[in-house]
Amino acid sequence: MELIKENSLWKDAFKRLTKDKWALISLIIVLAYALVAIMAALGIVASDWAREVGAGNLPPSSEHWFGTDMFGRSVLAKVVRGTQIAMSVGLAASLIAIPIGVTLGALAGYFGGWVDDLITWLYTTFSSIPNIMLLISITMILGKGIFAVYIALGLTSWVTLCRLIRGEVMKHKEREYVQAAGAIGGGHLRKLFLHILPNVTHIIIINTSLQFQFAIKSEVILSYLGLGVQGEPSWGTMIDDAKLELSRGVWWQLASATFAMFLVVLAFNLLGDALRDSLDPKLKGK
Amino acid sequence: MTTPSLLSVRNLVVDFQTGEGITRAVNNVSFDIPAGKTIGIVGESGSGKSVTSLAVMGLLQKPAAIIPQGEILFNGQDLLKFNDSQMRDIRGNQISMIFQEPMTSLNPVFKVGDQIAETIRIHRKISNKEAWDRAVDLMNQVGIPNPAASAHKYPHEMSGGQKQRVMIAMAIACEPKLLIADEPTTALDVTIQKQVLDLLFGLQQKYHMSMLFITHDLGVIGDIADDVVVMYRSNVVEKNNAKEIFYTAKHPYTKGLLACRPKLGANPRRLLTVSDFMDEAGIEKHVSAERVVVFDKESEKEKSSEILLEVKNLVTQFPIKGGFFGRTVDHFKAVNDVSFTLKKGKTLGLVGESGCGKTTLGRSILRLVEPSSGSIIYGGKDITHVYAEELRLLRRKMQIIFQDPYSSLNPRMTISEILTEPLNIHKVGNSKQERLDMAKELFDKVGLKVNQLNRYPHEFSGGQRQRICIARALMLRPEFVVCDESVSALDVSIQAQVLNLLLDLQQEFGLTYIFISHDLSVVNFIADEVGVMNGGKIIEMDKANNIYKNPKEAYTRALLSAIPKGLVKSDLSSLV
Amino acid sequence: MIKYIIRRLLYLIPVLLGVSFIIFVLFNLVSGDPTAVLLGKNATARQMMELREQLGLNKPLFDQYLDVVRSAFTFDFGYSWATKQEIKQMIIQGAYPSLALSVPAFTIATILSLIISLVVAFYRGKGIDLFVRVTCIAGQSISALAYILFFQYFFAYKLGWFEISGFEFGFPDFIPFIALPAIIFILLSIGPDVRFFRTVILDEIYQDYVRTARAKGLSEVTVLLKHVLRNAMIPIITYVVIQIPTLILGALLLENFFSIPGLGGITLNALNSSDFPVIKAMAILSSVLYIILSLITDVLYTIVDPRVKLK
Amino acid sequence: KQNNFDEREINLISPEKIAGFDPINASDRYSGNEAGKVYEGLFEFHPLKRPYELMPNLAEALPIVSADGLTYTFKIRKGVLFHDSPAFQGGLGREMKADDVVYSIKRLADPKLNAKGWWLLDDRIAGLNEWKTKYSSAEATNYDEEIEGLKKIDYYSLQVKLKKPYPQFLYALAMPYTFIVAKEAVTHFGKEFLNYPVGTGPFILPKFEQSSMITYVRNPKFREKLYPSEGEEGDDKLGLLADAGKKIPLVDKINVHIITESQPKWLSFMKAKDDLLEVKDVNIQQAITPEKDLKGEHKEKGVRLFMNPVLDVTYFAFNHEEPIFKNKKLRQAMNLAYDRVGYNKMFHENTAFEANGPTPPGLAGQRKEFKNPYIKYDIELAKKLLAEAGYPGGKGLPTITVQTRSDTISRQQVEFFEKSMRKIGINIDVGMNTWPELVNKVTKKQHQMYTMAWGADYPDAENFLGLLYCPNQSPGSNGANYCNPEFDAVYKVATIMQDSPERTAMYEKLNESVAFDVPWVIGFHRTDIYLAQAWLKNFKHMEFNHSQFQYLNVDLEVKKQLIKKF
Ligand SMILES: Nc1ncnc2c1ncn2[C@@H]1O[C@H](COP(=O)(O)OP(=O)(O)OP(=O)(O)O)[C@@H](O)[C@H]1O
Ligand SMILES: Nc1ncnc2c1ncn2[C@@H]1O[C@H](COP(=O)(O)OP(=O)(O)OP(=O)(O)O)[C@@H](O)[C@H]1O
Ligand SMILES: [Mg+2]
Ligand SMILES: [Mg+2]
Repeated sequence: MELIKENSLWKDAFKRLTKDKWALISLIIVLAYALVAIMAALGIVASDWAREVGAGNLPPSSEHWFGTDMFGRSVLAKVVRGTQIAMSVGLAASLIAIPIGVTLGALAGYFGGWVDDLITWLYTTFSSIPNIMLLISITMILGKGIFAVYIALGLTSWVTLCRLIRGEVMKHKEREYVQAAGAIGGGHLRKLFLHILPNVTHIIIINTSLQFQFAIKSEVILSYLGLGVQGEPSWGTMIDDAKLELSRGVWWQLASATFAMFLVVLAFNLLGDALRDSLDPKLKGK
Repeated sequence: MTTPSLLSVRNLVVDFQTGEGITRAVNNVSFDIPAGKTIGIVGESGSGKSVTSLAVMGLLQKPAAIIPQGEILFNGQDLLKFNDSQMRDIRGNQISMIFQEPMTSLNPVFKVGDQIAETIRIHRKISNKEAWDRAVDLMNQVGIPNPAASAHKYPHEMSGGQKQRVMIAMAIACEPKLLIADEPTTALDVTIQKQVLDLLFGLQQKYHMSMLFITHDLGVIGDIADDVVVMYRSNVVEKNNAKEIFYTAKHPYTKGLLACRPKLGANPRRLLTVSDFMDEAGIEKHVSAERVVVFDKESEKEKSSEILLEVKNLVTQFPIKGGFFGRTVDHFKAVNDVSFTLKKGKTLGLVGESGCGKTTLGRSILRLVEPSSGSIIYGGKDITHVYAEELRLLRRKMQIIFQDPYSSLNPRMTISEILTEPLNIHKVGNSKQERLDMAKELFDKVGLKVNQLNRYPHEFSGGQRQRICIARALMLRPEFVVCDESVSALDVSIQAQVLNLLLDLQQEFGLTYIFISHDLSVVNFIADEVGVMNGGKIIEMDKANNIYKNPKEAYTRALLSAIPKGLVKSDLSSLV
Repeated sequence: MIKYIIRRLLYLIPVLLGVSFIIFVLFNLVSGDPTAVLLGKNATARQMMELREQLGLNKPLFDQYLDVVRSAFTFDFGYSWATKQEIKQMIIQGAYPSLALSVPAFTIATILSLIISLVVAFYRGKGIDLFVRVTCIAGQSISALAYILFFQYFFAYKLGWFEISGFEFGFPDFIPFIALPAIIFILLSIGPDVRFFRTVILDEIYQDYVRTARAKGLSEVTVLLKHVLRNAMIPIITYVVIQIPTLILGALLLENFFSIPGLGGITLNALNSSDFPVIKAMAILSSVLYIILSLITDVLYTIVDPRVKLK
Repeated sequence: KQNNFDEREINLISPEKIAGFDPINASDRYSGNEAGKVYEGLFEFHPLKRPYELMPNLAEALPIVSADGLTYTFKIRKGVLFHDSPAFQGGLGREMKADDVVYSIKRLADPKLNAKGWWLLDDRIAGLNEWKTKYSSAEATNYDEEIEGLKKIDYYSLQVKLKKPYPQFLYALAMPYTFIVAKEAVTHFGKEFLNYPVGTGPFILPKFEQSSMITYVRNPKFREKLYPSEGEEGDDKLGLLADAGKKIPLVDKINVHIITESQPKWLSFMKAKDDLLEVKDVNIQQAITPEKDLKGEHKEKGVRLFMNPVLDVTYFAFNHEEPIFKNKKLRQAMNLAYDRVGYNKMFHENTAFEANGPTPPGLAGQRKEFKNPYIKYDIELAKKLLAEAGYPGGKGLPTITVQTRSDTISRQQVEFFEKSMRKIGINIDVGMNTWPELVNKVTKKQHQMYTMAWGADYPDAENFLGLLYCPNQSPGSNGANYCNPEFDAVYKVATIMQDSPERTAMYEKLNESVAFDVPWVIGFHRTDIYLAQAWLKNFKHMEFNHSQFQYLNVDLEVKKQLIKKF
């Protein structure tokens, strides 16, 4: 008998992922952003974003690639710094929304009955209140700042995921492979978490990729409403500044922030799709 | 053949562009279909039957499918050279097709009447009204009860058999010259199978259509085909007149196909399989006479008397929801007052048409569905009400092999994960490696290659998947196994292998089976006792042979008569 | 069916209770004392106290909550604290411009996206497919602000094709005012829409029944438009209808920049002057709308998909 | 929609949404402006004369004031009619009488209404507070009950008794809060009154609706009121006296566009959709050159520039209840480190004036020659003082959070402040707040510092010095919670004195004393910048401009000419 190497869904999901060039590029982009974010957080890069590097509102040039803002700060530095905010907002929001959404959705879908009723009620209630209202009020309550933004976005965006997961779990729990798991003596937890959940990961993945862009974009709106991040340059505030700058022909803040956003959103989209496909063994090799 | 041929396929080759590279699905296939005649294509799953037919229809998935060579002449014109619009005039008009999967091949959101009428409207200049009437008329012809009303139904409101009839009506709507039927009956159970076959045959006569009939079951073809084309591993291995083939099959694979279908008359110890006639490479083997000796089960199996399982007045019902707040208003008795006893080491067969409660009964016994009343005594112990922990221990002794091998395997788990899971749950074996080894051993025993262990379910053929399910069921070394339609979904050739496997395992581990199937001949082959189920009740129960020789219930007789005979004259000895 | 609808409408009760609770907690308990804002820059301590009394902010919390619940079920929202206007009137007056903008924009956006995604589905796997996806995402990631500032400057001011800002009541009159914001609205929503519709449609395209349709001799276009689309409708409907309540709040940025006196502005003002009654009204209104719409969705299901039965 | 030349209409902009037309709640300048088109008060400020001069409007003349300065006797102008309205019998507006004045003032005190303007008369008129408290718990307020401090003598005259001298009283009667309303209208329209303004004013608004435009038409029954024939010298050169002696109003129609965002405001003025534009922060750069001259491209369209100092002051208030800010040297250091020049350049295009004290120039109580020693930009001295304060290089000083509003400009302004402070080692956090939050933080004293701009309610230094008067501390207008006994003592006396050199001297003393005690990081007195189209006539900058619009005129000929250029 020849020896066979271990492998698991995620292992060869990754193997397959690396075969798809678009996915790979996206992955690299996302990782790059993450890296930048981390370095910014650790103060390795752009720690001196607040320093004046030249006169105010200088257009892009050889020494200031992205130009400077009204205070003569390097827009490049601000974009980099903003990356940290954007990524952390996306991450935190997802880290809050996904556990809540998945667990509640899974429980509701799997157990049905009053559990389902309760959870359905919960998310109906939540989703029936206008998102923007929740966002604003929560940020108001928690006081301004990045942390409030995390919570607000997290708490407002678990709903969609919850609904989706619930539906999928309902479908899957009827499948024979789940009953088979029961037949060999598997308990509820095993059925739910080892059997059903792996079969709905793709939804979580896609949702996360949307989650990220939703978070990043909401940060912009919140900044417009003055509820955004403070004392730190964020893409949101940079775009918000444009409101006053564009009329003076100062376009580079807007442009750079927008481009930074576009790139990462695009990467997340493509990566999300690719990851979903690679997580589906059926599409192996396709 | 003297009659000018309507369709003639000349050295057709079809390749598929896949991630692993190019795979050849059809290799150099040629055959002719004379006007008004029926050609049957037989061959195991994956041999290229559907692809061939799709090629004729010009429905192959572009760009995945490539046709490097060959021509398909229809009335002398090469269809492969036709452009899209030309092809559209042919499709559904001159040539039409009935697909393998009646369940999914109809559009769920349109009335069946409309779906039939649509075909007509595409090709005939007639008003919607006329088209509709024609559709109703067609539904009448294919024998759908009260067509005028049924035409307004949606697919999900019809039974499998009726759906298939709608597909047929759709196919013959424009009185095509050629009708392609791709395994029109595999998905149906015997009784319906029979009706559909008769219907197709009748229609073919009536409209003087030529027909290309695809199946993996020679027995089915015997009744209707004029000529038979046998495909094996994407090649045509044998062509012959239908009568001839049954007497003078030349190619070992064909012989295998003929031999491996269990016959009601005979009770071989094991079934012959294709592999008995040829080895992997396809080289013919000589069949040892010992293998085909007919024997009598009674004398063969040692009389065991110890009762393993006793079921008393078992009732399992499903709530019917309704009322204002979706309360349960009534109950549907899927299993209705069933009682029987089963001796250790024996096999109880359960037959009955779809929906009669076989599966539910099987699952109730294992407490996968909670029985509503009655009692289940296993090994002298009443297990009707034992609780979770105890139940989990019971699972080690009682196992089930599910009806659908595919959907009962988690698509996102590798086979090794699937096989070792039971061991993990019950803490059998102390190391990962040890468990893996146990898995390998059994995997090997069910005749699969160990190096496939970390593939995913979809990467196996139907037969292989079924073996995997069996292996999983046996991982915990159970003493009692419920086999729910374990072979209905398989080709006859593979069916035979699986049946043999089950028998061998029973010999080796002294297993006790409940074997569920709607195919009497299969049950008759494997079971010692047979219970005939109808509407949740066991209406007749007796020794297998008795049931077959003198059935008491009319329903049982109906079941029996439905079994396709092939050419029953042919008997095995003629093969050796 | 009727039973079902009634049952679903009864479902409003628990939801409204929940909503009024959340709203109450968020705005009454946690956000501070409104009186200072309401009384302006020269407010005296005594007056603030009296006002608090008048607004019933000294009542026990539970009673205050009950008031919220009461107005949630009676739909009697009373008068705004900040503008002293009758809230019913404010909403009626605000709804008109908001809807005048969002309804046409939303409809066009949806239809347009549907067409685009059908085209994309038709050329699936080809270059144009990827191109459309990328452009969609590009469109998505450009901030609404950018669109507004640029479009207003360029199309309204420089080219003078549209009104710069403002609104006029009455049908044909408001068109020049809402045209530009509507276009921006459409640009903003096409991105996500197409992305979603495309996936849904592609999911259907590989089904068996599609092959059957082709086997009848139908053209690819008919197959897409008739067979595929109809089946893809369910998820699409859900996706579309669920968005509608957000329309009521109006496109906040758009309304602000184009001086459209809609509900978005009203809500924002309310939030900016802790005008609790108005916030409450808006929240309750949109949640009622939400429930009713999801009910409509379910009913629509039964129309597009005969398999769905409402019990 | 095309400009029309047959109608004499002018188009104005209101940068804020208008809530309603009840004068007693017309607290902010913009609702005041709207109310001022339909309603009138007993007095108004002369549209041309500067410094601001009160002139009788609905009052026939200035009142007779008793020697003790407590009793005022007013004569009411005869023949003033309310607008026609269904509220009156026959729908015809009746004559305005003394009762209406009494009623309108009482409304301000009505406990049921909780008027925003109440502070103006709080504890001023004899018996009014008592009346207020008496009915605060009662079912309905009884207006018929006589108040000794507020008596009608006959139809056309009334008498007001004050509790204590209130020199600003006449200003109060020129403010929108005290505009005259008709009892019938109030009772007839009830809660909807604020949407059916029935005044005596030059323009009519039949019904007010939340919309993006408010349209007023001239009041055909408006009394014989003439355009003033003298003003500040130079006014005639500016053509401001061209219409002297003509009957006002001079236009048939006023459209007020409500536009809140700066870009559309600017664009629609530049497209000649509007005749007058108040130029704010961003647009300043687009309007004027660094030399504070109107940009060429506007000049050639005939646009005119108006730049006038405003009676206001901006400041970063310390919360004096915070221990660290008890440290005077720290306060001084922060003042010195604040780069006012840079700030002025960046946010005001150098149009603002560094404030020497709370009181803006142009008001009695502000000596031109006085220079505040702490408003110069002197990093070195600042560092020195900071060290003396006990925080060398900012060491040991906690990060200070400055609360501000959450709009972009406010954010940037505090960012700038932050930058200045960092230069001497002081760390600043920007705290952004929606308006309610900011107000709450201030009134609840939950702040270390906050930014504010105070605009005059009336042209009197008292209105500014009050910002530092201890009894006014939060929730009052003294959000800095600054308490200084000597200051308070002087203030108390000065504010009840009639205008006089003595009082002026005291105001000056107050204004300058705080310069050394630095209760704030003081900012600027800003400049109002207006752009007016060539065809808009008679516009002269005016601080309290709610009554100004009736004097405006439009020259359609010029408009026809120039409109092509847009
Ligand atoms: N779209 C496809 N892409 C790649 N390979 C394919 C595709 N369709 C069919 N094949 C391959 O072509 C071969 C023949 O398939 P086909 O469907 O004709 O088998 P079949 O004879 O119809 O089997 P069955 O009896 O199960 O229908 C199989 O090996 C299958 O894997
Ligand atoms: N979970 C369920 N809820 C409600 N009804 C059910 C459920 N499962 C099965 N039934 C009904 O019980 C009856 C028996 O079902 P069962 O699956 O046992 O039939 P079967 O004999 O196995 O048919 P087949 O041969 O098609 O497998 C059917 O009418 C089915 O509709
Ligand atoms: Mg096939
Ligand atoms: Mg079954």
